[in-house]
Amino acid sequence: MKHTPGWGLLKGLFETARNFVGSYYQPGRLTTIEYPDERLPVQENFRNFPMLIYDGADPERGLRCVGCKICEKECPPQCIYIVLERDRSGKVQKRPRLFDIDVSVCMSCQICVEVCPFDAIKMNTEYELSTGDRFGALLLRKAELAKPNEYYRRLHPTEAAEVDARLAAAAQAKAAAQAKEQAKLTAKPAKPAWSTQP
Amino acid sequence: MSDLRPAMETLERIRTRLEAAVAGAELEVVANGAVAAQGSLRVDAAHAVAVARFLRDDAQLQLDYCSNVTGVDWLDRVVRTTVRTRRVIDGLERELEQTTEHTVPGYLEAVYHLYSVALRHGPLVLRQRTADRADGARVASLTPVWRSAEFQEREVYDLFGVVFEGHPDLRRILMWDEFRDHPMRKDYVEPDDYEYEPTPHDEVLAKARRHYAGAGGDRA
Amino acid sequence: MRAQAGDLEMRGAFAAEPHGGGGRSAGSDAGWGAGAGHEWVRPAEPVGRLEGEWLEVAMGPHHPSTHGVFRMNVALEGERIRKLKPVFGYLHRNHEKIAEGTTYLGSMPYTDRLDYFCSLTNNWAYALAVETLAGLGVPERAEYLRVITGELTRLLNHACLVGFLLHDMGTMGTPLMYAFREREKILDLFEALTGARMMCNYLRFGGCRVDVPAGWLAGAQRVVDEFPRFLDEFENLLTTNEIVLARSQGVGVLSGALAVNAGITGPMLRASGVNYDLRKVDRYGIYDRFNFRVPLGEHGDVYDRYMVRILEMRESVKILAQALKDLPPGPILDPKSKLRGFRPRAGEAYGRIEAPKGELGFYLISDGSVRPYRYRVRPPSLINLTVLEELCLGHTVADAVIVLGSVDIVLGEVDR
Amino acid sequence: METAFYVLAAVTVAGAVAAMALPRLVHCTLCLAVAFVGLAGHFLLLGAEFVSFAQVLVYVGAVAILVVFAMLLTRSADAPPAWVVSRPGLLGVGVAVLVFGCLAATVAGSGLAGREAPPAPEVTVKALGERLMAEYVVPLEVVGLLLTAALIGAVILALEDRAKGGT
Amino acid sequence: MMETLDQLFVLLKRWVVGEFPAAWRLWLSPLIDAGAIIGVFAGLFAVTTLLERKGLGRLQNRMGPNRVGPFGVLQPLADGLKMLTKEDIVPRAADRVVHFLAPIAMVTPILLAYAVLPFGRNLVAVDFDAGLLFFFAVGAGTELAVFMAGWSSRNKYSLLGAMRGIAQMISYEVPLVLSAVAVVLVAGSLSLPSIVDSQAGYHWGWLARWHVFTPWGLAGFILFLIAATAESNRSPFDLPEGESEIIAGHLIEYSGFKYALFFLGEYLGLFAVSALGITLFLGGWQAPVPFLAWVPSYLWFGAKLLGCIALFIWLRGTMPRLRTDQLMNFAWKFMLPLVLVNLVVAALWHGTAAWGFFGAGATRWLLGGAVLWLTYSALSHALFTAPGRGPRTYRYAD
Repeated sequence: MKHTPGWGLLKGLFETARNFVGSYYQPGRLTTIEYPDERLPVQENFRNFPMLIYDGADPERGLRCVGCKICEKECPPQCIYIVLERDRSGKVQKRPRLFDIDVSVCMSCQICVEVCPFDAIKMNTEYELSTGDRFGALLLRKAELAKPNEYYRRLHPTEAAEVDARLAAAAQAKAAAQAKEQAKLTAKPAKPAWSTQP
Repeated sequence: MSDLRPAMETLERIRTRLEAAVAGAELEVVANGAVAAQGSLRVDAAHAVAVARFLRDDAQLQLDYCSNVTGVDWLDRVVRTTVRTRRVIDGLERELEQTTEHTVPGYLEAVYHLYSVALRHGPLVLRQRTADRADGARVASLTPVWRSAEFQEREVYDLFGVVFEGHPDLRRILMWDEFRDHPMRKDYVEPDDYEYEPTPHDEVLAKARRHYAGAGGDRA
Repeated sequence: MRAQAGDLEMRGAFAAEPHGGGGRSAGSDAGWGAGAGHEWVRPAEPVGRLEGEWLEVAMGPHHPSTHGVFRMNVALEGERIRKLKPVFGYLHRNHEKIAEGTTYLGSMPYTDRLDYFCSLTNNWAYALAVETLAGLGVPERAEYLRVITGELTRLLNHACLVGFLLHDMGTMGTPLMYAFREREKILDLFEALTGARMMCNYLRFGGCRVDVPAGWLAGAQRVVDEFPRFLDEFENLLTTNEIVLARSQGVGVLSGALAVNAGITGPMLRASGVNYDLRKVDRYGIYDRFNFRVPLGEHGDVYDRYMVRILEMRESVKILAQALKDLPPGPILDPKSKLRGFRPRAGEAYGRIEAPKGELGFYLISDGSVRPYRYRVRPPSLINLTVLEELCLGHTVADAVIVLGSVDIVLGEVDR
Repeated sequence: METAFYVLAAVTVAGAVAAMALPRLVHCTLCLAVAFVGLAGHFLLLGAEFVSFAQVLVYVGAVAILVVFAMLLTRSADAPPAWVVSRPGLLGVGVAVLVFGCLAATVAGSGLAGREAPPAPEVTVKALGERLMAEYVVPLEVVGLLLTAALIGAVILALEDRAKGGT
Repeated sequence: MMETLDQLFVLLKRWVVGEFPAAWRLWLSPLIDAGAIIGVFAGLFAVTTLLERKGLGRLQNRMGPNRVGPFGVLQPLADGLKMLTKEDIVPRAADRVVHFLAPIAMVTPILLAYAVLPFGRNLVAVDFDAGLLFFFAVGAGTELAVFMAGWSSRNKYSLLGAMRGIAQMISYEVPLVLSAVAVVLVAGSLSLPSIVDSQAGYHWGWLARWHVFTPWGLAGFILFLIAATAESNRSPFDLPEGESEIIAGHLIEYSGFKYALFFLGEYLGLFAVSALGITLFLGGWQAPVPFLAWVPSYLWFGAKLLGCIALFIWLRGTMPRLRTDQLMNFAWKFMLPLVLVNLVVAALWHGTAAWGFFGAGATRWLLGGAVLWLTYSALSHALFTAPGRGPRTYRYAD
């Protein structure tokens, strides 16, 4: 292969010139966007930090979380902290009193979502969380973590539809079982406090 | 998967040939309980270099490539053996359970994964065991045979405290030179002297409080 | 310099080989077999020089071209390097110890952070090791997804590495920006599939975490189709550029024999003319189904390492095209696998794959509990640095920078 | 013009004195360069443009740089020696004073001071070039040859040194 | 009218100076010149930093700065403010005096060099008879500045940078001067305005008589450009800075205003050598085609200067950096012989100027071009080709 010295440099110059000109009319070349003015659409699968899902209107009562602490145990960087609710007699309720996630520690791995048997914890896509208060504002409390199911449906429509269907099926099965039970015993069943029926 | 690869000799055969080739080498085939069931060959430190050289230069093996070198820490184990004996006590035959405890002393291991680039087979897992976990934690360095072991043996030395005799440059590699302990040992205790990143509800926070209370001032 | 004299002698075996003769069988390709009995020694400490006549410079840990917090202690005579000692550990976080304290699954997101350019291949290597340990199978569709994401990872790693290498040569970041432009497209794909751009955490033992979303395959196809155009641009810009040729040819020559002995893997090994690609050797996953070739260098210098990566990207594009075409429907997770309470039988296993940087291996010992008793990463970045001193001795500071660049390290993996 | 002369003279002399007096070699070299520039200014004042620019080009651009480069290569610029008053140094001062006295006495006694300065001839670069290339071409070539020989000699010496001490 | 516009600045200055008493005029005239030069070129420096960042951005498929002001035009202002408000750090071990003087020693000679450059018709501060020599003489001062900066910082990298810088500047001064000598030989003058005058007029009424349109001029211009790039430490010859190797070299310990001065000096140097190249080879302030001769001369000069700057930016965005030994080899083994041959070709061209037969111009062109091309290919073949060098083919294994 005959190689004329200097030709390679000229080829390189031509290539950069083509990129220079191309950057003005070929939109595929400029990958950057002007961030605060324009934003990329958030991908449906995108995950950032976890959130807690509640059904209905009341974030306190509708919370799906039953405080089983599986996520706390499975969380690789140990950023979840749960304290269960106790009633007046000191009996442990199936509801978290404290549910904190330290997002300065969280590594967005989604393992808590995967291990949760109640579909109570899901991934949020909110990414503009920068703050000056490193220790306080990055510790998300239950109130900040709780998001309505509608919000979840908006963020991850496909996944949410699946979850809703699954929950509905489970609820139906449960209702059927309850009806059977009721028919059998005719006693008034106590409705569990953490019931997630909408 | 493995059937496509040219097969290597069995460990037993290799052991037989090695015993013939390297006089006096103590070799043992260590079984592996996992599904992979890939056994390994344990060699004593005194003959390790000779064995390694044979493995590398033997025409049928040509294990010219040492992929992975690592250490494993086995703590002292208490082994309980329960012996049931029938003995006649007071005229009655009774079943007695006698539990004896004895401690299997812990040791450190250096594990080498060998492959052949030339013949495209492998791996052969080679192990060396130290006498104990303290002063006797010495094995032979195989860096003269495979250069690739150089940094990895240093790492094992650094993190496990295994001294590789014959290594040309045995220094700490990941930890700093002044560091005292060997952090990958199973009985390693974290020093209480670094800057904590206090996170609420964390044992780290409690630790940080304790540390800085001791140091005279609560930073968290 | 003594080791290098040995190199020359061994190179004879390689020089005798016909070049451009296409593939050769594995057995006959072993030119380094002639090196049996040869002892590779580290370069001796130079003697016979007055103390203080050399300028001792610590390049790093905050040097712009050490690709992170890596340090080379060099002794210079003028600008010639007479001594070079790498210093590691600035990014050490004892990944292995962390992994021994968490569940098998809990380590998966940590593997993302080893070589943070190639989280998907890291996942793959770890998943492969656990699957070997526990005897899990992988459904066909998951295997294909692994190949697709793995090869995309290879594309983005090689593109960026070549960009970084040329940035080290002083191109003001132009090739790097072109590489980042392409990388951005691939990262968009990763984000759409796995939810994160770099810390993908996508594979699970016995499969993958989620199936591809609608329209993803078409997007991937588009990226794969457009990628060769980028490679052409890149080659126009640099492959015949006289300055690149002058800077990279004959610099940092590594002989095949030394490369094998020093455990060099990946494109760096193949640039030295050794045909050893785990995708061909181990045929892990379903790599035996794809038609691709392994490019081999013959000089083992920086230019060969650059070109081998460029050519490998072209081969990866081929693999991707085939995989995207053949992707079968089906489940993506082995039904035997479970997220919680995963307890493999006691024993040990070693799994390795051809990561973009070289052979990435995971060595696991299980004691039957939920946590691995021993968890070891074989980091290609670290082991490929074994010969750094040999490659740099006698060259200048400027060469050391590009030699390091051509080794392709990520400090997250070197220091772990 | 008078003022300019005095300023330049002060700079030149100060530079020269500092070049001798300062303890650090690097400072001396830099002051020497200042003295050279001052001299060039004098030439310029006298209307000798070409000589002035050549002075800067050769002495600042080449000689001073050469010294500096030598210092960089040998790294003798570090570690300033302590201020020493040695016997040879005192002797040197004595000799310098003596020489200056002789010269001053000669100049003062020559009656040069009283003479009217002749009008400076208009020297253009063209005229200079023609002189050099026509009238003085042989001396010029000889000087060129001499310098080339010196250069080659220096290279050979340096090469020998490297062959002896190099690895 | 156009004449007035062309001479606008000359007339303006004459008028301003005329307003003052005669005793002041001698001092006022150079002061105005100096003020104008500093003002205009400092402004151009600001514009160039923006152009460079925008241009490099586009070359690299980025946007470039676009946040400060519309399209980022106020970016230089922001940069300047940032530079001025930064802390001035002097290393403890540094030689404080020399460290302080180095940036001044960098900028002053370069500003002096502008005194002899003709920016337009009659638009030159001082018309020295040996103007070209003056330009190169003051240029020598910058080498000392690089040394001062590198040595006084007491940093190993800066020392390496100073060594590289001095070696490179000395080496490339030779081809730079020699390529200019070819022009001097043909023009018969060292005065820059008269060199511009020697390129006045048009062949056949449309092709400007610029030196760049002769074989020796074209080669000389390219060689001059290469040497000028090296002299001004621009990529691909930015070894003294060598950001990826020795981390900005001699500038490593400078911050704030001092760093800004170095930056300014570097760019002013770039403009100065570009302006010299324009004066020597591109006809100075002359219009390229006769029908555009009505455009004011300084605008032509400015346009050519911007063109040169764009070329430098383009080169910077494309080229990797050479290595020290390659740089030296290139200067002494490649540039120097070529520049000497170019000198011979220029002499031949000058000697055959009297040829009057039909096609004499073409014959001279072909002859000169052939000599230069042959030298070029012979040199490059001897120097840059070796077994195993050059583009390669690769084998594959299945």
